Amino acid sequence: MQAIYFLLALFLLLNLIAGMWRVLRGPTAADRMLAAQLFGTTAVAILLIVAQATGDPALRDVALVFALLAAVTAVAFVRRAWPDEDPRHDTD
Amino acid sequence: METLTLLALSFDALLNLSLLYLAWILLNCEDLLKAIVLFVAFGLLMALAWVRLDAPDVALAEAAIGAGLTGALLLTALAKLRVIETNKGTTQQLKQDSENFQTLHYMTPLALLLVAIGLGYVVFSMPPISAGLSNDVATNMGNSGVSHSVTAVLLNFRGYDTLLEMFVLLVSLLGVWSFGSTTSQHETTPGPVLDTLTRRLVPVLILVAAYLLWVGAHAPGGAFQAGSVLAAAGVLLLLMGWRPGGYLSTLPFRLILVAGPGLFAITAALLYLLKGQLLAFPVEYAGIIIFALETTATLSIAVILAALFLSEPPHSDKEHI
Amino acid sequence: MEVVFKEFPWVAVLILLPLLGGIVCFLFSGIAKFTGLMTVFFTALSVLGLGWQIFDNGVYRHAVGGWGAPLGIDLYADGLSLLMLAATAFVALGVSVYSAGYFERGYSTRFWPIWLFLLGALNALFLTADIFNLYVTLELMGLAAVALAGLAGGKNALTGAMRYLLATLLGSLVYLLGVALLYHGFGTVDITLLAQRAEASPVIWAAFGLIAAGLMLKTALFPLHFWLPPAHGSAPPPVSALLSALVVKASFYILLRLWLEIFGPLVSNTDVSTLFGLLGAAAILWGSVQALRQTRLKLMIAYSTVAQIGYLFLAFPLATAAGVAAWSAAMYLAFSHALAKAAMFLAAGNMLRFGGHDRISDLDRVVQRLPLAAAAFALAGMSIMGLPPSGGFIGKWLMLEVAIKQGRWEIVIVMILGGLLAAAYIFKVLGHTFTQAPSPHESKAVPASMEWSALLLAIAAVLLGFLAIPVLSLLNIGNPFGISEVTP
Amino acid sequence: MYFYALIGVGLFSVGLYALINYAHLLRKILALNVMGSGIFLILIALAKRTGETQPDVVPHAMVITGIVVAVSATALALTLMLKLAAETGRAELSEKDRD
Repeated sequence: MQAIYFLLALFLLLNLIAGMWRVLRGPTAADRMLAAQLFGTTAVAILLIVAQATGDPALRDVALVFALLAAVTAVAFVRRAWPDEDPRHDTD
Repeated sequence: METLTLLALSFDALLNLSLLYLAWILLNCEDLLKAIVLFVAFGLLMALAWVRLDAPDVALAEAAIGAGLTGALLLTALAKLRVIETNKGTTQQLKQDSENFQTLHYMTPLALLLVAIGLGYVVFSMPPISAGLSNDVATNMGNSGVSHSVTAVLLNFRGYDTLLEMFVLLVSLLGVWSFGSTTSQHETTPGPVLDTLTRRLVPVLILVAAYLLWVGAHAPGGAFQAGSVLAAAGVLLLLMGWRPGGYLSTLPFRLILVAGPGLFAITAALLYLLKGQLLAFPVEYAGIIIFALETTATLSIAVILAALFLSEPPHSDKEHI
Repeated sequence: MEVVFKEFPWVAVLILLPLLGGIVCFLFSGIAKFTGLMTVFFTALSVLGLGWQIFDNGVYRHAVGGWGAPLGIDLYADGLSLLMLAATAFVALGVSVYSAGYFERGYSTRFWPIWLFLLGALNALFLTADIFNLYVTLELMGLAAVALAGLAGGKNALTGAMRYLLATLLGSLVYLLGVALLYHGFGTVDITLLAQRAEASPVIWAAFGLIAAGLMLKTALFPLHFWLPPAHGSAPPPVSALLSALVVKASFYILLRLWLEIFGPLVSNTDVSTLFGLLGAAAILWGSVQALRQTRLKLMIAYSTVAQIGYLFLAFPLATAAGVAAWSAAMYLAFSHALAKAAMFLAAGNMLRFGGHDRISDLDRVVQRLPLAAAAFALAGMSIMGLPPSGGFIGKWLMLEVAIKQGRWEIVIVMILGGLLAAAYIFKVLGHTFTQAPSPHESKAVPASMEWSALLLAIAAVLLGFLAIPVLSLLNIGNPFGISEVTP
Repeated sequence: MYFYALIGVGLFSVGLYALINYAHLLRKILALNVMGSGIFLILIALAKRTGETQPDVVPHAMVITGIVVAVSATALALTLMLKLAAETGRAELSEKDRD
């Protein structure tokens, strides 16, 4: 059973690294941020699986904070970096 | 069992190599926005590393501060920087950032490589088994007033560090304020999606912060993690265009800012007068004292971090000469 | 009464009073100046109390929280800490009185809380026996110092502050890595326990290299001094005084403390000491020549700090054979430099305020119209040059004596050259202040408190020359330099 | 866990390289943060050497302290960078005023 959990976690990590490729490639900032968000979601999944595998409930708290803060970062991105994509949009 | 070790090992190897690769790319890519997004991703991977190293408390702090708040801070700073550069007509400079890189000395990478090899050797030369202070911590847990060891170290055994650290936070806010206001951000009205998201998210963040504070006495969590999650709620409100306005300079607000460090210092002084020893919590009251200190610290940390994010001094127009 | 004095927790007052005073200043900006002055006054009194305490009872050790090392953090005070605390108290008093007149309302409310936090950080730094706790105090001190350095705003001050921030953060991080290696190598962060457990090993070497590099950067030892002149030269004068007199010395104090207790006996002493000595000598010559070349008074004083830091490092090669004498000389120099340099920056601030500029060639007729500032500058200059009977003279004399006894003529020559160069750049300024200007410049009144605080600090720097015996005997309480005697 | 500590060394070195090599202040601030993460990784990775399942928690507390210090310093540095850019138009330290 443990092995299956770890296999899953490893698979998700590979997914995460595939997502990294998109962050690196872009081409737009939004692509990168979406991919980074995918990171967050995948990381939450990894945490939950590891929590199950090791029986450490604290990891679920970590996953919870992860999920919440990922949303905050996403909002920060939308509010701060988005206008940059559209030169006609005036930030000030 | 064999496959399990193998799987764990490959997981670690993959995670480690990604960390190093990500760090390299984020520090050397041309586009600063890309660098920041990669930094947020880097923070996420760091948190996974903390989990693998059995440090859930650090993982919580990293997820909240390292990946979350620092990311928001960096994104905001970059946005403001671009506004400044647009106003000053220096936008070109950012795009040509790579051309402005200082000339690469051949010696620097070589010297750093030697340093890295030396440090790596030192790390390997460490004895394979070393208990550190884990036995001392275990022996004294009963007298610490809490049952979670990291909280015991932070608030009791090494509480003096934490006391000073609260002042580090406060001093950085005073520093940010003393530099005067930077370009202020006028938020556009949020769309319905963002608006709804915020309305749902802020109460959840507050709830989670309270939970982390409470759980810190016996499980991973505590004032710093709770404070940063609470600060995230504040950051979200600020991002939506909410502004404290003149409220920042009122006495009650200032009292919240200093409550954490202040109460900590006063407790230290009182205990010295009563027991002749700095920060020596009486065993029977230690739990309550620690909870009181942590609660005020959570509030102060949250407000200070949110104010750092806003980074606008109160009364900036009046005092800025 | 005497019992109360001996038992009173002066150490707790020294650390907590400035921190709490800073909070009060922040909360009630209307009484910030008054609270600040009171806090500094009572903090200085507490140094006196602590001095009495450890003079009678010997070294002071206190286990915070009652845990004791290695689990908890220990506070520790001996003659060396006392000397640094005393220098801090003197400079703090002078600079605070000066600042009360210098900062106008808006800046005053920003200055006082940060300054009191800086004072608390300095006191905490001199009183801790725990290398991780030292890291926290270093960061508190560094961030407060950067905030003060950038207080005035403007391109130069902000550039200086930014450079300073990057240097101080890098220094702290490198120091922290050294602490991490020491903890994992020997299972403790307490200085005394580390001294017992540590043995020569790759861990010790790497930790020493990192800690020394980080602290050399923070102390602005040549060639890592690049950040100091812009930061100290463009901060407000009272802040420059604090940075040059105290903050730089605090990092040197840590380096010295760790060298004496942990590293000195372990890492091969002569090679490292020689390197420190060489860098010190280079700092003296380079800093003095640069000071001589400056056209702005405050930049000149800042480069003079780079040079004077060099003297402190000359003690390393001398101490291998005569530990107590060399270190006493270095600390005496550090003390008198703190007083003299603070006085010098404050006097420069007065000239700056009076004439609206600090171009050296344009300082004419200051003496006639600002005699106290010129006197303060001249007296402080005496101590920097090392003319008798000033404190600087005693410090340099003690060090020269050690060098001559050991036949280290190269050190003697460097010291004499440094003294001559210092005389050159100080007399250059004094010469200009005595010149008759064809027409007097526009001038702005300087409050008496600013004039007198600069002068009194300068007088203290000179008077220090008469106090050699009591100061040296206080310095040796707890035998802080004793360990280096045992090593070959 | 030695592997993690080695990666910590790597992060420290990569950060130091970028700090020295690049002029842009935002990049320097990122570099300092990466260096910090490297040090934290070394601290925590070596804390696993207790020989038991439970790691030594004292470094964990130190790292939490360090993370809070890092975010304070980052906030201060970013504000200073913006003020400097507002004065000079560039988020870089010019080479001219280096001595």
